[in-house]
Parts: sequence; C-alpha cells; structure tokens
Amino acid sequence: MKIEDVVCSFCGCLCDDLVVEVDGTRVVSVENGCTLANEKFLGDHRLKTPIRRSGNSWTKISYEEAIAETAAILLDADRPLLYGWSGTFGEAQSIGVHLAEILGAVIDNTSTVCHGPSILAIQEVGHPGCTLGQVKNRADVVVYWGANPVDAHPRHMSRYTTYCDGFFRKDAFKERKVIVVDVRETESSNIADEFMKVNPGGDYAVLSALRAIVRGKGDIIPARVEGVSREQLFRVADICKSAKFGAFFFGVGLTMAPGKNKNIRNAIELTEELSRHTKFTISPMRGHWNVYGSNEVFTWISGYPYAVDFARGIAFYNPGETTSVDILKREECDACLVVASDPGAHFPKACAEHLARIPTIQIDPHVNVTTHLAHIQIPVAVAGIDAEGTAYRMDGVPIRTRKLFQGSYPDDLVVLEKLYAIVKEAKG
Amino acid sequence: MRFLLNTGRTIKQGSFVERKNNPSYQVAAATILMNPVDMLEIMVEEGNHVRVKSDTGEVVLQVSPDNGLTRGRVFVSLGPYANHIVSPETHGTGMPDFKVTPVSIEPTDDPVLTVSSLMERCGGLPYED
Amino acid sequence: MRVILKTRPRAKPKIPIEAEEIIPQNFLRRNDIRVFEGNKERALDDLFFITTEGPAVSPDQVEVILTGDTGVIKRVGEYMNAGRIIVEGDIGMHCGNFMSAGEILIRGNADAWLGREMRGGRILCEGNAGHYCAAGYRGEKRGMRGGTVEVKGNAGDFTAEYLSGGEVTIHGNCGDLPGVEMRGGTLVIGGDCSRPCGNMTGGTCMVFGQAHQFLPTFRKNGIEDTVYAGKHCRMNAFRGDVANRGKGTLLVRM
Amino acid sequence: MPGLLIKNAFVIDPLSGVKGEVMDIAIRDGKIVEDVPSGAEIIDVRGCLTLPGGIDSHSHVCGTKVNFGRYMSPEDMRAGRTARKGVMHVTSGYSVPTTFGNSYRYSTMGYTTILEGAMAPLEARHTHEEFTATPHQDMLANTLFDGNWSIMDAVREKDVKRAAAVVAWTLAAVKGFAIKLTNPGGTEAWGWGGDMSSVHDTVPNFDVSPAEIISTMIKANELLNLPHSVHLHCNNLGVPGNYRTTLNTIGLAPDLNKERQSLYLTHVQFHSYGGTTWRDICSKSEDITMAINSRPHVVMDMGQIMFGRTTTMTADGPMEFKLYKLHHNKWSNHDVELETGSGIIPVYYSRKSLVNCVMWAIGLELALLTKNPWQCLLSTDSPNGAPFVKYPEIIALLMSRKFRENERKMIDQRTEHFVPLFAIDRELDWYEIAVMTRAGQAKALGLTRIGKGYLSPGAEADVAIYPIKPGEIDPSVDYQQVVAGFSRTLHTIKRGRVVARDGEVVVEGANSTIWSRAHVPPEYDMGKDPEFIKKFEQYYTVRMNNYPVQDVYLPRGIRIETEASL
Repeated sequence: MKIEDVVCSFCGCLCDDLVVEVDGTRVVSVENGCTLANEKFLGDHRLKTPIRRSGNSWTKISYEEAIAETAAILLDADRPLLYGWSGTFGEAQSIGVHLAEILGAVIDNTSTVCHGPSILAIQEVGHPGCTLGQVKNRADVVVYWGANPVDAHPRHMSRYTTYCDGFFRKDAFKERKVIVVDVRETESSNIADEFMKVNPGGDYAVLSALRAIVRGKGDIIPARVEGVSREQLFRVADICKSAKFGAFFFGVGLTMAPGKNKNIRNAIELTEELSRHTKFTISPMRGHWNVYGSNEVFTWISGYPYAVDFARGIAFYNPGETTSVDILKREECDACLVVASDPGAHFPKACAEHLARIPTIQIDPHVNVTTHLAHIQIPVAVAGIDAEGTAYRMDGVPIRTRKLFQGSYPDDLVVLEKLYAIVKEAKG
Repeated sequence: MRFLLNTGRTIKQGSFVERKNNPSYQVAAATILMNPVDMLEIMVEEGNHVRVKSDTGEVVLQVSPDNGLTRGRVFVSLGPYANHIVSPETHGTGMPDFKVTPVSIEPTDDPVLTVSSLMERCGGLPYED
Repeated sequence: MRVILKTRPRAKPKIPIEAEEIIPQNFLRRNDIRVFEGNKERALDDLFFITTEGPAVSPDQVEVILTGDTGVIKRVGEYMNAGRIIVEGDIGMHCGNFMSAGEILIRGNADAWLGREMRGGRILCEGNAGHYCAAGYRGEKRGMRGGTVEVKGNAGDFTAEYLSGGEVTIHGNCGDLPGVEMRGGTLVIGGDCSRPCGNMTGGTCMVFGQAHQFLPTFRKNGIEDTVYAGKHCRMNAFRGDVANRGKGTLLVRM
Repeated sequence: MPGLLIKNAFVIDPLSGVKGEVMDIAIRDGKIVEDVPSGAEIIDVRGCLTLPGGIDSHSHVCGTKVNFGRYMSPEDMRAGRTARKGVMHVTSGYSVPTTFGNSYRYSTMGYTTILEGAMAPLEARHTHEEFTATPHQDMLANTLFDGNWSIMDAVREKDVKRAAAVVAWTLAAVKGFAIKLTNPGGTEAWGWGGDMSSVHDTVPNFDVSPAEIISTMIKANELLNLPHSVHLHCNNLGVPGNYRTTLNTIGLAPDLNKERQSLYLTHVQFHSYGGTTWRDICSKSEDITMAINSRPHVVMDMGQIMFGRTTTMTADGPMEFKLYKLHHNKWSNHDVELETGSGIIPVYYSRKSLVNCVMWAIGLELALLTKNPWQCLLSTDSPNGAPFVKYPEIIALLMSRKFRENERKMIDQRTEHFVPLFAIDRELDWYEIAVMTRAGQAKALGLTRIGKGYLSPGAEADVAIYPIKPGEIDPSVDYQQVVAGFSRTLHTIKRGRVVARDGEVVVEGANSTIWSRAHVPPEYDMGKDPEFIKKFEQYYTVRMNNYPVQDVYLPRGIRIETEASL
C-alpha cells in the first residue's frame, strides 16, 4: 500500500510530502525523502520487549511489570529527572509534563543540548521570525550561520530556500544569494555565494561588528575581526541591507560555541537592526524532529519551554541550574526517566556515568546508547511510523503525523498514561 | 600536539542514529577529521587510530583527512565518543562546550572501543540483541 | 542572637536543599522554618543541628552561622533585609537573591547566581564565585540594582550581567563576558577576563588585568587615571558597546 | 441526574428580558429547564447577583502567538505561580498565563466562553491543542484572513462569491468560528517590511485596498450566513490621528443582517486617537461613538488599557515593530505564509505617561458615550490593554464616577486637557454591565442559537453567581465591593456543573470548541477547485492534505452549520 503526504519524523523540517509504501507492518520504500528519512523509515530496528537489568544480565519483562516498577522508582525519588521528549508527539509530551508536576520532578527536553541557548536569547530580546513559506516565496538573501543544512537538514535548501522556487522568486537559485558563516568548510559552505570563515569562538565579535556596520558605525571596525576581513564584513552587511527579504538561519554552531546564548542574542539584535532597513527574519535550525513541539507543550502547561523544576510544586525555571547536563553532572537526581531521546550518546561522559549510577528508565523504540546505561527499557511504537500525533516544525507550524500501519507496540502515550495513572493513584 | 576539537551533526551519524549498536554508527561517531598536513605532522594515515585527550577524559578514534579543516582543528561528529572528551561544564547555560575543546592527539595501536563497551566503562551493562 | 546551623549527615548528600527561609528576620519570631530537600519538605531541624545563643529584639541583632556541608544549599539569604549571615564553608546557588539590606559573609566559595537581582546590603565572598555572579534572571531587563558584592577570588562567566546599580568587585579573574548587557552601576575586575562588557549600554567597568578577546565595537575615549588596591593605575578608556547605541564606560589598565 | 436548583437568585438576563428579579433557576442535563424534580441539589444564593456565564468576545489565550508570549517571558511566568492543588494543575504567568492559569482565572470570574481573537489558519492545530488544555470554557477561534492570498485575488477580481468560498473552505478546514481581519492588507505588506497607511492604500503586488478587502468580506460573510459578523482590527492601530481611518472604516459597513451587527470592530480604544504625534495625542472617543450611535449595525469592544505591566500580542506585525522601536524592549514577530503575521512585545502602561493616561481614558469614554450597551462590549483585548483579571476594576470604573475621580488624582494631571472623560457623569448599572459582559457578546457572536448568553429554559446552563447583593450596595460609592465581587464568583456553573466555587476550581473540566461550517454548492468547493489546489501546492510549505485540522483535535466540537446563499 502506498501512502502519500507522509510526514517525516527525523529532523525539524518535518517534510510532509513523502510517499511511503507499506507491506503489512514493514516499510518497503520511501519516495521524496532524504538519506536521513530513508534510514528512519527503512532501517527501523526495534527492541522487541521491555527489558530490565538484573545485576550483570538483562531479562525480558512484561509491560505491566516494567511500568509498575518505573512508577515505584519515580515515586520513591527525591529528585527525579524526566528527560528527552523530542522524538515523541505532543500528546505524550503533555502527559510527561503532568507527570512531572505530580511527581515534583524536573522535566527537560533535548533543546537543553541543542537550541536551549537560543531560547535564553529569545527570552532576552525576542524573536523576529516567520514560517518557512515566507522565506520560500520571498527571500532573496539567505544566511546560514553555524549551520550545515546539507548534513543536518538535507532538504532545507530544496524545500524552503536555495533551490526552491516561490511566488516572488520564480528562479530561486539565480535570484537568491546564499551566505554561509562557519568555522570550517562544509558541504553547505561549498555552495554559498559568500562564505565567511570565522575563528572558533569568534562569532560574537563578528556579529557585534556587523551590527555596528549596519548602524553606520563601521569606522571603528579593525582590519580583521576573528579571522574575517573588514572588507568582507562590509560586503556581507551590504548584501543584507540591500536584501528585499533576508532570512537568517542559525544552527548549533552558534548555540554551542563560547558565549552560547549571547551569540544568539547578538544574531537576533543584528536581525532587529537590519529590520530598520529592510525586511529581515531569523530562525533557529531546530534539529531533533519534534523538539519544538516539546518547547510548545511545556510552555502552555508550565510556562517554560524546557528545564522546568517542579520540586517545589510550582514551576521553576533556570537553565544552567535546572538543565539536565547540570543536574547529572552535579549528581543531583536520584532517578531518571528518558523518553524518546538518547542522552547516553549526546551528553558528556560525566552525565552518562550518573545515569548508570541511578535507576534510569528509558521509553524508546530502539536500542541506543542509553540502553546500555539503563535499568529498564520499554519499547514503544515509532512516532510517524506506527504511532500518530502532533508535531511542530522548526518554524512552529503544527502537523499531524500519520500512522502508517497498526503495529504490535503500544505508543508513548499509552505507556505514559498508564504510568501517570499509577502515580496519580499513589499521590491521591 | 594540541588541537581544537569541534563536534557537530553529520549525515552519516544521523543515518545510523536509530541503530547505535551498528558498526556503521561506530565508524560515523568514532572518526576524527583532521587536516592532512596535521596528519603528516603526527604521522598518522587514514584509518589509523589516535588517542585524543582533553582535561575531561580520553578516547581512541580513527583518523580521516578533511581538507576543509584549518590546521590545528579537528572534528568529531556528535555522539558518545566525542562526549568522552567534551567537558560537562555549561557556564550556567545548560549547554556544554561542544564546539571548542582543547585536546592533544597522539597515534596509538589501541583499538577503538565499541559503543557498548564505552558505556560499560561509564558503569553500564552492554545490551546485545 | 546567634543561630548556628550545622548540617546533619544525609542519605543523599548531593540532592540540593532549598532554604530561602534561612534569613535573620525569620529566626526572631519563628520556630517553624521549613526547607526543601529535592521535592520533599523538611523541618529545619531535620537537616540541621540548631544552636541558638543570646537574645535579639530586632533582626539587626540576629547572626546566622551556617557550617558543615553547605555547598548544596540554595537561596540562603533570599529577600534578606537585616542582620548577618556567615557561611563557614561553601554556599549553593542564589545566595542573597533580592537581598535589600544586611550582610552575608561566605568564607568558602559561592556557587552561581550569587546576589542575583540584589537591591541593597553587602555580600563578601572570600573564595571564588560561580557563573552569573551579581546578575539578573532570565528574561528580566535589570539585574542587580543596588548594594555591594565583593569576591576575593575569581568569578565565573557572565559576571554582573544586566548590572543596573550598585557595585561589584572581583579581585581575581572573571570568566567570559563580564558586564554583558550592563546598564548601570560599577564592575571592578582586579584580574583578567575575556570579552568584557559585550552589549553594554551604561555603567562603568574597570579591568585591572588583561582583557582578552577585546570586542571590536568599543570606541577609544582617551586615558583616565584611577586607583585600585591603593595603587594609581593608568587606564585606556572606551565607550560602548557601539553595536548597541551604548553609552557605557570601559576602562582597561594600560 | 436529578438536577440542580439555584434558589433566590437575583437574576439579570438581558436576552430574556429579565432586569433584576429574585427567582429560582432549574438546571438539568446541562440545560436550563422549567423545573427539577425533588431530590435535586439545591444551592440557595440568597439574593446574590446571578448572570449568564461570562463571554469574552475578544481575548488572546491560545495559539502560536500567545504561547510565544509565554515562551519569551520567564519574567512574566514567575509573576504568578501556583502549585498543583486538588484538581488544579500548576499555573504560571500574569499577563500571559499558562492555559490552565487562563482557564482557572476566567472560571473563578464567572466566564464560561471565550473567543480567541486571532488564529492563523496554517497554525490552527496549535490553537485547538491549547483549547483542549483550557478546560473550563467553551472556545471559539477568530480565523485570520487579512493577508490571505486567495482572498485578495478574489477581491481584486471583484468576485465576492469566490471570497466566500475560500472562507467556507478555510473555516471548515481549520475549525474556525468567524472571519477576522487584522490590519487588512497590512500584514501582507509587512511581508516586505511595509504597512497600510489608510483604507485606500494599495497592497503591494496584489493591487487591492484594505477598504476593498473589508467590503468584500462583509458581503462574503453574509453570503455564508455565518453566526458572527466580520471581526475587524482596523488599520493603523495605535497611531496618533488614526481615528480618521476608524471613521472611514465604519463608513464602509452596510447593514446586511437583521439579527446582529454587520461589522464588529475590536479594541477600538487603540483606534480612537487624535493628534499627529505622541506629543499631541488626544481622545477622539466622541467622534467614534457618534458614528457608532448612528449605526446600530456596528458593534465594538473597548480594548480598555489598565495601568501596569502586560504583554501586547497581535497579528498586526508592523504595528508591533513600531511599538518595539518606541520601547526598545524585546520584540517577536512571526509572519505566516500566504495568510497573516503577528508580533509580540511586553509593555508597561504607566500612570506617569500622558499617552498611557489618554489611552486609559479613551477606553472608558467609548463605553460611557455609546448609548446602547449592546454596541460597546467590555474587553481589554487581553492581554494587550491589560490581562483579563482587570475586568472587575473596569466594571467598577464604569459604574462609579467617584472611582474615576479618585483615579484622576493619581494619573498625569495634564490628561484632562486631552480627554473628555472627567466631564462624563454617566454611571452604568448592573443591567448594562450584564449586557456588556455576556448578553451583548452572545448576540454579537451569534451564539444565542446554541443557547449561550441567557438563562431561560433551553439555554446552556452556564451561570455565574457573584457575592454581590445589588439592592444592598451602591456601586457608585462601594466600588471596591464591585471589584471584589466580580473577581470571584460564589459559584461558576458550566453546562450544569459547578466548576468553581469561592475562587477555587473544583472539577477538571471538559469544554467544547465551537466552529462554523457553511455549506456551499459543489461548484464553490475550493477543495476541488484546480486553481486553488495548484496555488496551494506551489506556495504553501505543507501539503493540502496535511492542512485541515482533524476531528480528533475537537473531542467535544460543536458545529454551527449554515447554508450559504451562493
């Protein structure tokens, strides 16, 4: 059976034009997808049953047993951490937040090691952005800063920017200028009209310099700023100022570099400065599929997009303190529930060590790095393949993913609702 | 020799993200990209193993050349190998320094560990299905 | 009155304690002070051995002494408006939040957000301070507004972020971006730092050591003389941050 | 279920012609009934003021831009936080509370129905998700058409029927309730950094004017026989001298509907400024209300501002940028492809700011100078003018000249030279307040057809009982009691069930979403129109198949069906 307009559940682009052929409970072909999508749909390799670590061996257990033990561990904890959430849909994330509030837990999502700093920056200065279709139909200048879409968001350029014709850009490739800013040459920088190579950790100064130039205070800019020549800075500022519609995209090259949120803030303030001259927008290249959805769901329930600490009953938020890496590094938490993500792979070693030290429960379809650190793993259906629900694209557009077939796994929502019911019962 | 380590997403690492016990994931995540001249300098060839050390820890990786890298800089795709050398310090932002970690690199004959044995070293128990 | 709080041994010593009720005025009248250990509410004497000496009729006469494993205790001195707190060792995050008067002395190190959004009073830290020392809160436009924070050792990154009033002195080194978004008040850095005063709009920052990675958007504005630790210093003066229409003053020792 | 009997209620029910009588109200199966059998639960309210459940006809509570207001404002979140308690979830926030925060606070104020003022069709699913998490009120969504390309194409072609067809398809697809135009044409111009300066300006590349968009949409709305009229946020919001634009806009409205208005103007306070700059801004409420008083087919809401901190959020992207340049605080903007835009900035309305004082006065003047309370409804355009929790204070200001005089002493003393407020003696009465906070909204939104806004048999049993005994207090003098009384009901009853009592929420809640489905002849089904489909697939970034909001998002949807006259 061929299913059209399937929503990809890999990255934040949420391409929704895939054609997937399904045979029973198996995906046999994918059209329109990128390499990552193909791997996601075709290379699906699941954990078969819930497993529990008993001393030095793994044993298979039932879902009921696994969920009951998970509930007991979480109820017993004085500082549980509920981490992940980006790989599942909003309805499950929502139960996650309610679980956290009733447990007095900290709940955090993968933005913590992705665009968390972007959120901190937005909280300082706001976010002049737009949906991706605005860029597709209008943009004549596109900037990718600290982002490598060819590798991380393979269809971003063909669906929304460089190669994608739009209403006011009938020949996009010719009509759009692409500027790439990075510390290294990448596949993306190779196709740029202008590549600005910045010293590692030098983004903040370069952004400040551009702001000064756009403001007409370029006279103070020295001959070189963090590896970039004064001439190139002026040229880039000029391209941006003379754009009819400029679109600035930034990636983790900016959020993870020294200065973190301040880099993003500087980029946003550059966009605001440019907005005084022309139309300019800025957007984070959100990575993990529905990470933006987790920010949205956390926000409407708790008021904060990530790193929410319910220890005191009310919601408290302070990244750097209530963020997962910090909590694990300080060895604060005494139990951890991981849902739809892989901190074992993506957190520094000290965090992995603490996950191994405490009871860690993982709800995830696949054997991943965290599996080896976990006490229990509960396999579930894969969002966008055999589970459906709401996901938010990197620009905030919500799309309902499709369920391609009815498999034998329960989905995240089912497992979490059972867990929530037990916890609610116990808490009265 | 001292280098500055950068980490990031790559399409290979991304492709195997749901199959992290797969040897291809290990290859994608345990490869360190270096400028070819730097490789000459420390006398390693493509496929050789190197020991990468930072203030935080050390890990053995496999070398691959990349002309796009400036000398003195190396790249490892994000994942458990890179995370053996990246510091958990977040500077009060929640975000570790994934982009700039000073490291030293030297050739070694030691093997590149599998993902599961890497986690075993962190106190975990390998799960093989 | 002197109140001595000595930490009791705990089964899970890494779980942070939140203790915003530990402020001098509370010990004058109350014996129901509550603290939190993770998500569990505890009575003060569940977690501390409490010794009280002498009388007091006003909070000014109350001195609270914290000893033992105090490095994970957060929010001590929050909203404090009188009296004195002495921490014999290290103290956890958010010590002296919103404090408006009184004095806090920390003999060891202070964790992040020391004196966050402080309004008045005095904090002296004899060891090192963490990140965001004397800074603001997420999304808020003003950080510390008054009082003084003095750190004998080093401070972390984002020191005095959004400083709007009062005086912050770090005798040792600061990390990255001290005085970032600063809009008033004075920041004195005895040692080195990197990228001082990014995006500042007002106030004065003095750096007596090296200012690494000096930002390109500060305009040279002559030379000034000043005194630090009893010595005359010649300083290069700058105005900025030009990226942000800033009118702050940044002085860096020549 | 034997039902519920509210005894000794002092009822004001304008739509049923009840102007203040002590009576009993019987409720069964979620409806008002003639009587209930013995055994029914009895609540004796001892003469307390009993009104139909409050209806907010213009508030921003759910959806992309509201949530972004939360997302970017941790400082606002910490301004109002409550822990989980009983059936209540955690809440955070003051000017942009979390969904549960909104729902509980509205509920304890007696509100049972809210219209979200602006929903971008492309992001409708988000609004509906948040509706589900606002469990104590029935929800409706104004759907944005101000910069809709297909609409502007139809306007240019002077094809009202096609415009109607696009509206019908879109409302059905996104489960929207009514047509909202926010700065018509301006949001498209903002796609290039521009704006509309008058109703006769030209939208770049589309060759239509705001006036043409407004006129066409008013006609299209009536062709579809939608329950509500066009809901309009005029051009030039917040610009000194903008009252001319507003008067020109009012002049565009024909009288096309016997049941209700043909044009609804929202937050008119922001559109009633004289002067030429912020220095000489003055009130033009007299001009505006004179126009409204002579046109019974136009209804407005106040858009009152109240002093203090809040967050402004609107689909009017260019206006927010102007405001940002004035305040230089944080600024968010979110343009939505082919449809609309939005912007958010935090503001502080200060008694020390003459401009803010003038704005404050204008809102009150609109209500006091409009003769017919059915034509001027109470709103703050929450949270733009103030968070909705300020409604009780506004009610008290409208009911008490003394309160206004006391406020006069606290504000910028020059204010009286720029506004007529302090020359107005009128004090509204309980009946007028009931009209302005529920009955008027029910009529203007066309919700009486589904039993909203009144308390006679057959109506939805949405009831608000306030701890106010109208005979025993003089609102003109005891205005603080009016504030306190309207802040916290004794009982809020939603669909026959007590949901809040004495300021405490007592049940988890299960609301409905109300939407409009206009049936059009097959030749007007845009879902099958080749040109519409082609444009959709070429210029949107989501597939047409993935655009409609599925039924699963409206677990208890109420569909208002109409037959289009096409």
